[in-house]
Amino acid sequence: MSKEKIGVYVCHCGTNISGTVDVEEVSKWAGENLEKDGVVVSRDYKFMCSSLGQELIEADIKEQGLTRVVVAACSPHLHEQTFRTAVKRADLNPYLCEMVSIREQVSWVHTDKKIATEKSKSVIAGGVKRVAFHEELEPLQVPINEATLVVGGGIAGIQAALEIADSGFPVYMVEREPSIGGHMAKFDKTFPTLDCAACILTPKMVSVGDHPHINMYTYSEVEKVDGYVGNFTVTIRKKARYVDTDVCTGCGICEEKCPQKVIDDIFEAGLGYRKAVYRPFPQAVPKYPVIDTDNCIYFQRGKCKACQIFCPTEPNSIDFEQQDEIIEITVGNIILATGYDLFDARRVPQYGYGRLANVFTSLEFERMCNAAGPTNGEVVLRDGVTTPEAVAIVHCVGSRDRNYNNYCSVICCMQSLKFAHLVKERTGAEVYNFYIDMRTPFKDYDEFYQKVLEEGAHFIRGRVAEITDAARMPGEEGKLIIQAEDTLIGKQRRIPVDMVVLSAGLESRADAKEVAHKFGISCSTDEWFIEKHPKLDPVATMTEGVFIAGACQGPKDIPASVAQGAAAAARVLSRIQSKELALEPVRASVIEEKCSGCRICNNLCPFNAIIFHEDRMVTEINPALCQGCGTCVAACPSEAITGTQFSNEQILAQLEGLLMLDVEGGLVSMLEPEMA
Amino acid sequence: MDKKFEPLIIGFTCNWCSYRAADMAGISREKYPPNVRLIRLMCSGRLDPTFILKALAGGADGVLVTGCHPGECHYLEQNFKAARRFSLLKRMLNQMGIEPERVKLVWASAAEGVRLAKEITTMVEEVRALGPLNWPGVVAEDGNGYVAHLAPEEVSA
Amino acid sequence: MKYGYYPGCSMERNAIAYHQSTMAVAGALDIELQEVEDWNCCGATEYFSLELLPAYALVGRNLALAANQSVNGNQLIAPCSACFLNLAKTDHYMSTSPDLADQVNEALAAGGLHYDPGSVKVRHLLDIVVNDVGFPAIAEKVTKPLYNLRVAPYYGCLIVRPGTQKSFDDPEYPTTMDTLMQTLGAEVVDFPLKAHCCGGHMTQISENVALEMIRRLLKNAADYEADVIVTLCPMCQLNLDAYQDSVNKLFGTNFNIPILYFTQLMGLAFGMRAVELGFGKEFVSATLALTKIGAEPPPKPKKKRPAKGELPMPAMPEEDNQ
Amino acid sequence: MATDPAAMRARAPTFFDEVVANTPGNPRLEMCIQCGTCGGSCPSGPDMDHTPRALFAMIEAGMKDAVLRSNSPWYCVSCYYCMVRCPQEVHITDLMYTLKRMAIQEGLYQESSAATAPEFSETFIDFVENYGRSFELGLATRYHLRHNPMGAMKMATSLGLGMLRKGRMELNPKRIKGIAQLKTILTKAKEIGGAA
Repeated sequence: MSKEKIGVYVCHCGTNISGTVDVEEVSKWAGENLEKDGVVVSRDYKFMCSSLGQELIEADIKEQGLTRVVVAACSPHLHEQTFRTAVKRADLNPYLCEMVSIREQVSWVHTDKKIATEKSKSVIAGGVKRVAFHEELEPLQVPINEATLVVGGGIAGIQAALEIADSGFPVYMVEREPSIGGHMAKFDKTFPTLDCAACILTPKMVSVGDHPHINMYTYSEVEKVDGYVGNFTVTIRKKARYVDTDVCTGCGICEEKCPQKVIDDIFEAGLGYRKAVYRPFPQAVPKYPVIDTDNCIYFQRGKCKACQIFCPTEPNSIDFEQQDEIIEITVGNIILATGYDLFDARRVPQYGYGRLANVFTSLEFERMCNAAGPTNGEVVLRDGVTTPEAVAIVHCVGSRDRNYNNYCSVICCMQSLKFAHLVKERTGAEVYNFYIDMRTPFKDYDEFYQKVLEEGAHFIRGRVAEITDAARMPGEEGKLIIQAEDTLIGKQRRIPVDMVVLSAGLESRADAKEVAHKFGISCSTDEWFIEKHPKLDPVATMTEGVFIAGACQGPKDIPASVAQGAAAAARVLSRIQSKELALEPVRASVIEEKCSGCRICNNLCPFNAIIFHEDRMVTEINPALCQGCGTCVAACPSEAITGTQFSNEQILAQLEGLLMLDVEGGLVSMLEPEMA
Repeated sequence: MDKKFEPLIIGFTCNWCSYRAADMAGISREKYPPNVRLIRLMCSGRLDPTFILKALAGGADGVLVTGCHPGECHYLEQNFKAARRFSLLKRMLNQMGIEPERVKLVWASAAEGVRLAKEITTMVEEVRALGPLNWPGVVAEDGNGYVAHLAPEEVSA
Repeated sequence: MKYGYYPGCSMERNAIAYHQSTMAVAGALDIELQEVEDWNCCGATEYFSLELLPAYALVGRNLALAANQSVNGNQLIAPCSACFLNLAKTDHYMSTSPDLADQVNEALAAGGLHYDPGSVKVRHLLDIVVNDVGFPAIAEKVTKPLYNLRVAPYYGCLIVRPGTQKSFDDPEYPTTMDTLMQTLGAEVVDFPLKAHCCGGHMTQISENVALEMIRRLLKNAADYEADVIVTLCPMCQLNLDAYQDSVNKLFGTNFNIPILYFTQLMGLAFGMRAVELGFGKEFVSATLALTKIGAEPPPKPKKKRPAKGELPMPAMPEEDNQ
Repeated sequence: MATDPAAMRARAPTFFDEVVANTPGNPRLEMCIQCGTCGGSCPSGPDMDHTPRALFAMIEAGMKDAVLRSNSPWYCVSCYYCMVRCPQEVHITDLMYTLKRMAIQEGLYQESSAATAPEFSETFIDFVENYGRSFELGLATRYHLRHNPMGAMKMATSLGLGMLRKGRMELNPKRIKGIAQLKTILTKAKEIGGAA
């Protein structure tokens, strides 16, 4: 007979649970059959999480003097906090409340009502037996370092950094490339408003560069992350620019004089050239160039030094001896905004990219349209002079395709519409859009579709089968032929054009998995970073203190990326302002009397929380470092280590409860095993 | 006709991946047999091998252990330790004549609700095919005899 | 190297040239081909259109016989793309759908045979040549390089598609035979339609439809000034060769492109005599084309500097790793 | 509940179900998103009365007659372009073979404009079943005499003679040793039936 007075509360969750589980029956059963386990009251209610439901619990605690509470409802990941707070309001320690999931783990995944009802009973029995062993706990308070690290200087990262810095807190921004700006800096126009990307982006880039509270590390990468929420230690490698940024004025003469021309695969998307010493683009922030040693004549062949010779500054800004710098910073929170890679269109041979000169990728086309780009904004063929008379725009390249990426890349439809408009505007050419489905949700997007229809672009509903220069009939010679089924008329069509633009999809960064591992977060199967909750917590991750924003979380356009950047910043700011963060009191500790000093646990902790006292020959655990995984608890042969909230007693008691009834609900016949 | 045997399976899940995978399965209404009942741990590293023995002793016909994919552990590397312990335990169970299919280790990330549901379904089928474990038969006469020759440090218990 | 060998019906007659040249080249490369004892037709593309199980059983018999011979890890070579596909496909579907496997085996049992899916590894002759023998070994054998001969490598469909077993070359833009031809010293022309369809049995069912497909291929090869089209499948060879005349009649064209087997050109480059290699069996004579073969390699076309304002081409993977 | 497998199994098999059931492996027909990659890729697409995509929509709609009367499956040259390009990995070529078989069973193919195709296949297989090998000359003459004497003339004259002169065509069929064995196997297979 248990000394505890336990209340059991079974939620209908509307019909979400009661649809498949006979909740009345379950709560009745708990009241009658779990009496000896201490259940004194058992109720069911339509919505336990509603204020009325919570008040029900509070009232019982007060009036019936409950000492423990079990709520059978949705996943604890959703409402554990809600019910703990309710319990707390009734002056019971919040950690004396246990939540068991009969929605995600029962009603939503099973169909047979009888069986689901029986399973719910066992799950509750488990909770009841477990809760008896709960102890009063206080949340762990960790101080939050005011500084924040933002990884990635694209639009999402820029937005996040500015939001935080503007409210007066320090920000470190780490960017891999020589300049911040990300993909957006490459674009000419932005949909649906067609305002110029540079005009709206560069002011933000400049304010990041000048901001008193932002410390910018460009051409740098995060090497290592130690510590945990509130107090991360981050190691950054600042790659050598071979340019002394203290003296360099960014005059650009070195770039002018450098004899080595290189195809720029990053900023110009391979469509244009840069020098071996270069600034990615005129408005680059910071304004300092870098020397690309793989292509620099001096670094490759030991002579040239043109940049140094012509550098006007005193002392000379070019420093061939410069080394990488390793910098260590401490921050309280981290925002990852590492963006996306463009799908490599060469992986779809039938579209001819790389073989057929006048097949371009979306990024190449963006650069082509950009007034500061390789063609000064002229839409021309690969020869650099000819204006196309007919242009095909191919949607869903590498997207919505099980051979490549199974997901929709979100931005391509609108981007393609933008391209259609730009082609019309700049060349008056015939434009053919080949699409599977037109996807133009969100404010003013479909209106933009309407606008492009008005402009007379052609829309053919059919995924392009192949793009070829193999002429089959007169009129096809010297053209690129798009072969596709026009599914709306059910006929195969061959349409000769001069130029093709492939709306290549968005992919997670090639090194996304590595980065995720470095920051202790996880990736989806497509290697996008996983948010804490797909709807309710889109910028947090399962790792406290690490947030995500922008396309690194999934394909996203500019407005969405900006919104997420701001959202992540808001989450971080609230943390910083509350100065402290309450953590789950899940920690391991050693009972010295029981510790035999066998040291089995000593090398198990990746957080170095386990210390061994040679003098007393006992092990001790530093609660500040312990993260509560419980590996040492499981390892200790003399049960000298215990873990709060996950003690052996609690787990074994729950196990016993779960095994009370068999699948059909009959009692599990068993010799009385040695349960806790 | 006799009705078909319904195995009882205990699943140990990691709070950061597989428990969330179970949530995900629910959210996306992935169906799987009701024969499995889950226990949440903070990490597969917390799994004390004796939990598995007690589950089997306590009437479970099989035990499913789940954790984060190698290299994705929320606590950096603890799932490797879990894996090592697990393989040890398996060998032991083998020696005691317990079919390997009854105890299974599965990695499932928070995103893999569908995968977890599939794994559960297959395991239930496999164990159903094996029939009841009925542990006490396997072990010594006295009620806790199994404890004696399985997990020495438990004798005191 | 020893392999099981499934010639297929065509090799005996209509593709006699392929047969002769294969034997000659195999000898030179010490590939030993042990023919499957008393093999039967694979059903081509016809049987699957009529009855499912008999079609699989028909192929199943061949697989069973091959497995019994157990040559070199049951590696079975098929020189004909259609045979290759039917053998590979049957093995694949027997492996992936057990009840099909059971039914096929039930049928085979009636003939005292049995086949365990997955036990025979079906491979196409080209796969063996480029992957098991390898280009270096082939280069060593070349005594009379095919300098100046402009070759359009034609793969057709069934060797690279559907790739039920992991295909050894790209299903859209295969390149292994291109490299093989370059190894022989020939000049490989870009041939965008290299993996398109020759019309298959359409010649029999709706001739004009087939002739149009054949015309496309011939035109494309002609547009790139190919001297010969080189194939690896009897059906492709037959359609492009035997129907070239009909194409010219129907479309008023005057294509005159010899259609050869890759093994024939290997033989030539190895210095073998044309007669041993089945030359002369083709309808469109190769004699004239072969006179083009020169003693000297053509001068390397030097990379022209991009014209003013010309935009750079994206680098292709193979260029990347140079 | 729609997600209840039992409930799904409950309803009577539709034409859609038949097609899937008669195709080996899992053809993933239900996954078609009507994108038209198949119709665009098909070398004989221009000659088909319905593109594969359209046929699949018609199957979904239960238009059994129209589907089995279509000439499309018979124009399929099984080049597998559609199958490797399909973004949903639908086994299109396999499905075309299934439709051919079903059309023959239902005797509906005569009406398709490629009516002679099945006869060709049958004549071809006839030789295979009786000799164990295909026999081009016999095939050509017998099939063409039955279906287009002109064609037969052509076979006999230009092409056929050419083939003979070049020594590329047998005059008499080859028969394999194990023909008896093969026949028993095939008879057994036929009696087990086409389902897989």
